[in-house]
Amino acid sequence: MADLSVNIKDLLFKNPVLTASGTCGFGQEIADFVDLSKLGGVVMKGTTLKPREGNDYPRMAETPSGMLNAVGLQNKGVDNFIQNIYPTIKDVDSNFIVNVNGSTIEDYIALAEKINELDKIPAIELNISCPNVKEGGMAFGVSCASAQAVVKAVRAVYSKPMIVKLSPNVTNIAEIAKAVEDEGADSVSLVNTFLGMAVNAETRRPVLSTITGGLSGPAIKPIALRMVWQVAQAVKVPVVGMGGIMNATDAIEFLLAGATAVEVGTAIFIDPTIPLQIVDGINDYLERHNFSSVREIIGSLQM
Amino acid sequence: MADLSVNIKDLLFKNPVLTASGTCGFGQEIADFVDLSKLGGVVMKGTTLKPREGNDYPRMAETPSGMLNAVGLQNKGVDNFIQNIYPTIKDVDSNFIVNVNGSTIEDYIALAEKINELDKIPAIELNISCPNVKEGGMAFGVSCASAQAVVKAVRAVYSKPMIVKLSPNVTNIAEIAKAVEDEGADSVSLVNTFLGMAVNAETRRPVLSTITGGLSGPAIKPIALRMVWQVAQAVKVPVVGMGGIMNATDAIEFLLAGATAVEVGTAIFIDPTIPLQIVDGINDYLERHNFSSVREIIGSLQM
Amino acid sequence: MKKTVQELLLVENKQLNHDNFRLVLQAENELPPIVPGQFVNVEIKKATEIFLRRPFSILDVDAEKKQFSLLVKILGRGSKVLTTYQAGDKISVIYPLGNGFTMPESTDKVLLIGGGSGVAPMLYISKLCGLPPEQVHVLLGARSKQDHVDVSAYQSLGKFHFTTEDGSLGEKGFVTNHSIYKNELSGFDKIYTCGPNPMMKAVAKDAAAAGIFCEVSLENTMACGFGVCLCCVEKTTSGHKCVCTDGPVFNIKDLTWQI
Amino acid sequence: MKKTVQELLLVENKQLNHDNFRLVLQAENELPPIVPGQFVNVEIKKATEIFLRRPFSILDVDAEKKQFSLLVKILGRGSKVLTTYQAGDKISVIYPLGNGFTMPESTDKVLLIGGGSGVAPMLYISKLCGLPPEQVHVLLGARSKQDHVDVSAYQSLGKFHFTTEDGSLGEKGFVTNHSIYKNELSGFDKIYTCGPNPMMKAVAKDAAAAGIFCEVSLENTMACGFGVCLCCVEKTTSGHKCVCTDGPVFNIKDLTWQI
Ligand SMILES: Cc1cc2nc3c(=O)[nH]c(=O)nc-3n(C[C@H](O)[C@H](O)[C@H](O)COP(=O)(O)OP(=O)(O)OC[C@H]3O[C@@H](n4cnc5c(N)ncnc54)[C@H](O)[C@@H]3O)c2cc1C
Ligand SMILES: Cc1cc2nc3c(=O)[nH]c(=O)nc-3n(C[C@H](O)[C@H](O)[C@H](O)COP(=O)(O)OP(=O)(O)OC[C@H]3O[C@@H](n4cnc5c(N)ncnc54)[C@H](O)[C@@H]3O)c2cc1C
Ligand SMILES: Cc1cc2nc3c(=O)[nH]c(=O)nc-3n(C[C@H](O)[C@H](O)[C@H](O)COP(=O)(O)O)c2cc1C
Ligand SMILES: Cc1cc2nc3c(=O)[nH]c(=O)nc-3n(C[C@H](O)[C@H](O)[C@H](O)COP(=O)(O)O)c2cc1C
Ligand code: FES
Ligand code: FES
Repeated sequence: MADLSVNIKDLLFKNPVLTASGTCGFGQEIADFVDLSKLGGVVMKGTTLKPREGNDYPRMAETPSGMLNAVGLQNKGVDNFIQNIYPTIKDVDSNFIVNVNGSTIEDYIALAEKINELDKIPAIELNISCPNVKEGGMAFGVSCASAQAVVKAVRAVYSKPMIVKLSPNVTNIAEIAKAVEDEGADSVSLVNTFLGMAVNAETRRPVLSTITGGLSGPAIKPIALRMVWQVAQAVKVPVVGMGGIMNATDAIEFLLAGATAVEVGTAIFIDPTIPLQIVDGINDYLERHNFSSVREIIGSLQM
Repeated sequence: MADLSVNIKDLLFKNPVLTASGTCGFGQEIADFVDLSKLGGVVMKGTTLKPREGNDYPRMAETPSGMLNAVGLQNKGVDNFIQNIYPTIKDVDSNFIVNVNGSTIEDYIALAEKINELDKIPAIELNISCPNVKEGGMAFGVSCASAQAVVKAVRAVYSKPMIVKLSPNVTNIAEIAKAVEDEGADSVSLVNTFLGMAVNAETRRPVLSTITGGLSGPAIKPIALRMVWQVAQAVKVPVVGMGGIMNATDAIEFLLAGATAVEVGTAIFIDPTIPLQIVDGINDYLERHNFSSVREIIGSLQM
Repeated sequence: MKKTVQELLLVENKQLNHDNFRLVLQAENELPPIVPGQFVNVEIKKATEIFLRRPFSILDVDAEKKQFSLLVKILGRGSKVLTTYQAGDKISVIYPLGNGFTMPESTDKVLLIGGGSGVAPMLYISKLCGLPPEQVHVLLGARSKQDHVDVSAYQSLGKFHFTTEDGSLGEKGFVTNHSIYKNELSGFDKIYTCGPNPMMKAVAKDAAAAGIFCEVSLENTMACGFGVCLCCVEKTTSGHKCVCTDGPVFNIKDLTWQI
Repeated sequence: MKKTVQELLLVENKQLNHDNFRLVLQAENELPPIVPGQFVNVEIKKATEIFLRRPFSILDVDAEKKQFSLLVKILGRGSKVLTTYQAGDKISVIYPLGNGFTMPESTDKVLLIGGGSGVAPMLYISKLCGLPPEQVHVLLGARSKQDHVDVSAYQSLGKFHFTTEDGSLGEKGFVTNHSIYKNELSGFDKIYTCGPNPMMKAVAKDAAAAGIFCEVSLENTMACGFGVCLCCVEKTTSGHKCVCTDGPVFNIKDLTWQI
């Protein structure tokens, strides 16, 4: 067994495989399929200050090797999380990370303050890249100035590891990564979904109630991998890579390109056992190639 | 038979289906499969002022529902085009459009001047979005200022319809479309390929000789469709849509979203008869839905 | 019941009519309890263009043989390719999914209304509800005779009624035009239905008017099928609910249908 | 020759050894002339993850039956799925593609060297070259006996020699270690080869040193197969050439191999 552990600042992950926000509920929803304690971490469903009903149905469209979603951050709000979800997860031995979303900077601050109080939440993922909400969301993530403003404000109230989740819908993602690093982000995670659209030619209407939605799945993997590679070269903090990871080989590609850890999202819908298959697959790969630790391959792509 | 004709300025296309640059050679290469005179137009392989050998092998990687290419504008240069290719195409009854590429603004000007002299070339496609060359290419297409500079310079020397091909690797493609429209572009075409990357996990090396390449094919269709829809709302000039079109339904989706015409690229590699199948399929669709002209459905998406 | 991802063996693929097929799947281990209305999410690998799984209701279970069956109607690309699978092929399914119908009391007289691929869960209820045949009426609608599947294996379980839009089998019209529906609706204690939305809405409206307990099984587009993507929502009186976990079966009084 | 896209009928899929299969395809109309070294580009639809076609050399042609065959070796996902196709399936192919080998003069003594899936065009040359068997030597290399395919149907066409890395069939070692290669190379007028690049480079080096005419058939990754994508390039003395149209067969003197 190779050493699979990685860390972001002082936070240790027993392996580099996390489940991505919005694709694994709060963890319990996939517990039938996956022993959560075998995962590096669980990034929980996006949480907001107030409850949100999310967008109208239809919220989903299948696309070639991918899907569009327009969930719109449906969730019961942070207080419900603290009262009803937090108690159920705090004894599971894994890193449960809260994915934090705001319409305003004040929202982010209020959320981060509340999460900061939760002993067993070792980190937050600051989502400044949700393409499916009218206010806030991706708007914060597409310019350096607005991304920096959010990160700076949250940094002032949140003391544990802060991962900032970046939008791929930008000209220069490395620039934004550097900007948030400068404001004290302990890590950046990327990519969130690409803004896309589906049309029903027969009805001559958009498929999604919101017209546009977020594209995820293997279709985006080549772009996500390129972005992770660019960002890993631009920043010093650890990078969490994601976008279309379906198996261990995909995950290893991200690690080689410079990701310290990966998140698995849409793949869970196809097969919720994939995250653990990836953990095993990474171990096999390391043994086959005579590496004793996964850290040896991070960013080791040879040019 | 429905009326399939569309126009860009005073240039008439017998139908809205063109083949995309870099995917059909100069037309002759697909003549075994396709009667070129049945196409709306043929956008020929990217041409530069001087001959280019292109990038080293490997130049291609298959990806989920798509492919990366790093051809790097291999071509024999504009003079060779004028001497050897132009004479062979000028009697074919279709719109043969030259796709023009420069490393500098001067290159673009020199090319446009030469092409302007060719009677049977009714339009150019100004490529400011090639991701596979070290100089120029995409760099021009990712900021409003540089895009405007090229378009303005070419406009001064080129009098026929000028289509400007936009890069999708930007935060706000509608803004760039508007910028080039303001400088006199008669049409914008989009999208060119997305910058992506492939890694061979076993060899721990990039698959492509150039590390990154351009992603095309159905994988990108949802993003391309969204961009065409955004651009069509932002500009008044006709939009030529492309990105992952594999069949008539895909093409119709782009027309509904606001494209006046479409280009078919990677699909040709899978089946070079697809462009003509799309022409027939659009006609069938129009007849089935009782439209007498394709122009009735352009931009007719109902919200 | 614990959900699992399993590779099952296809032991039979029988074409029932021009666009309906019955697929029988064989598990290695004992099957979990499966309630009528529950479904499976099927991976369709033998096709270039399919990415997500496709949900299908469970038609019947043979616990002894560790087998269950699906009724697959060809709708689009995925269902079409699925019907080309052959005995001996392996198919990955996630199951059992969804809540299932509330089973009737022993004194209830029930009406099961199925249309299109919604026939499957209705047949399975007729088998599992444990009521004497005279308390079970099954009303099945289709466009034409050749769109109905052969239900003779179930016909001893209840009284079967058919409608076709062209009158080629049973009474002419929609299910809601059938004489038993028009004349005897108030005699039923519970109505269960699965089929096209307009049909279910028409039924729901009449059931609500008559004050009859009514459960509908909704079909919408799903990405995961087990409650994590939040894509399959239906508006209910208590907000958005997931059809894959809170449903697919809903009591009409919890829905916000404008009926 | 005009290239076309055709849906062909798979009439036979015969497993030849653990990872090699012979697929026989049937056209509706008369086949175009097909030269050894030419190839077809095959669409593999029965797999979620395959997007591009896959190129395979033509192994043999039966013009009368309007059939030709391919030798498919399982390498990755596409070739694996292709070998699961069954007689009766339809397969879309684009063909005939590529230039093909320069056929020998009637007085030539030729050496055909095949390794791995490169065996296919070598066998086809042995049949089409029109030389008496004593002028045709076929040298086939593989890792082990079970990696060789049965070539008995071709053995009357020339003198066959085998090597295996473990000595389980023919001489032990690589093709370039075979006695006929080491001792009699200079007796050949033309060498044709197809197989792994290292093998072809070793052969090219010796052929060049001995001043013998030598053609190699290159395998690289292709997107289109008919000359439009410019992805399949090989560096030649006159710049980048497309393997799919200018090749796959090249005379070694036109290549820039460092040998
Ligand atoms: C809980 C549940 C149980 C089901 N049980 C059965 C069953 O027992 N037998 C059966 O034959 N089918 C059943 N279905 C429907 C079945 O899932 C769809 O027919 C199938 O997913 C269609 O896939 P496809 O690839 O053939 O069609 P696609 O090519 O994906 O779609 C064809 C067209 O149908 C639309 N569409 C596809 N799926 C749905 C859907 N679920 N709701 C609304 N529109 C849709 C698409 O938007 C598209 O326009 C059930 C669905 C659900 C949600
Ligand atoms: C002109 C030509 C003729 C050919 N003739 C035959 C033949 O007669 N019989 C036969 O079995 N095969 C032949 N091949 C090879 C065949 O095309 C590949 O084995 C096949 O494309 C592999 O597809 P796959 O999906 O199985 O592998 P993939 O999963 O696509 O690839 C598996 C691994 O092999 C590498 N790879 C794939 N294709 C190639 C290639 N062409 N060159 C170098 N590396 C590659 C990939 O990068 C990957 O690492 C020929 C190739 C060419 C170009
Ligand atoms: C249905 C769905 C819901 C999502 N919800 C969230 C969310 O709440 N917060 C967030 O940061 N990302 C969300 N994402 C984005 C994913 O976490 C991930 O960034 C993206 O899907 C790319 O990875 P993948 O291709 O592996 O899915 C969601 C994605 C999907 C498909
Ligand atoms: C192999 C290849 C070569 C290309 N070369 C050019 C080019 O020379 N000039 C250009 O403007 N676009 C070029 N493109 C981009 C296509 O014209 C098109 O914009 C892109 O592929 C998206 O469309 P598609 O998904 O239908 O292929 C090339 C694309 C491919 C795949
Ligand atoms: S389909 Fe994913 S939550 Fe219901
Ligand atoms: S494979 Fe496209 S040019 Fe050769």
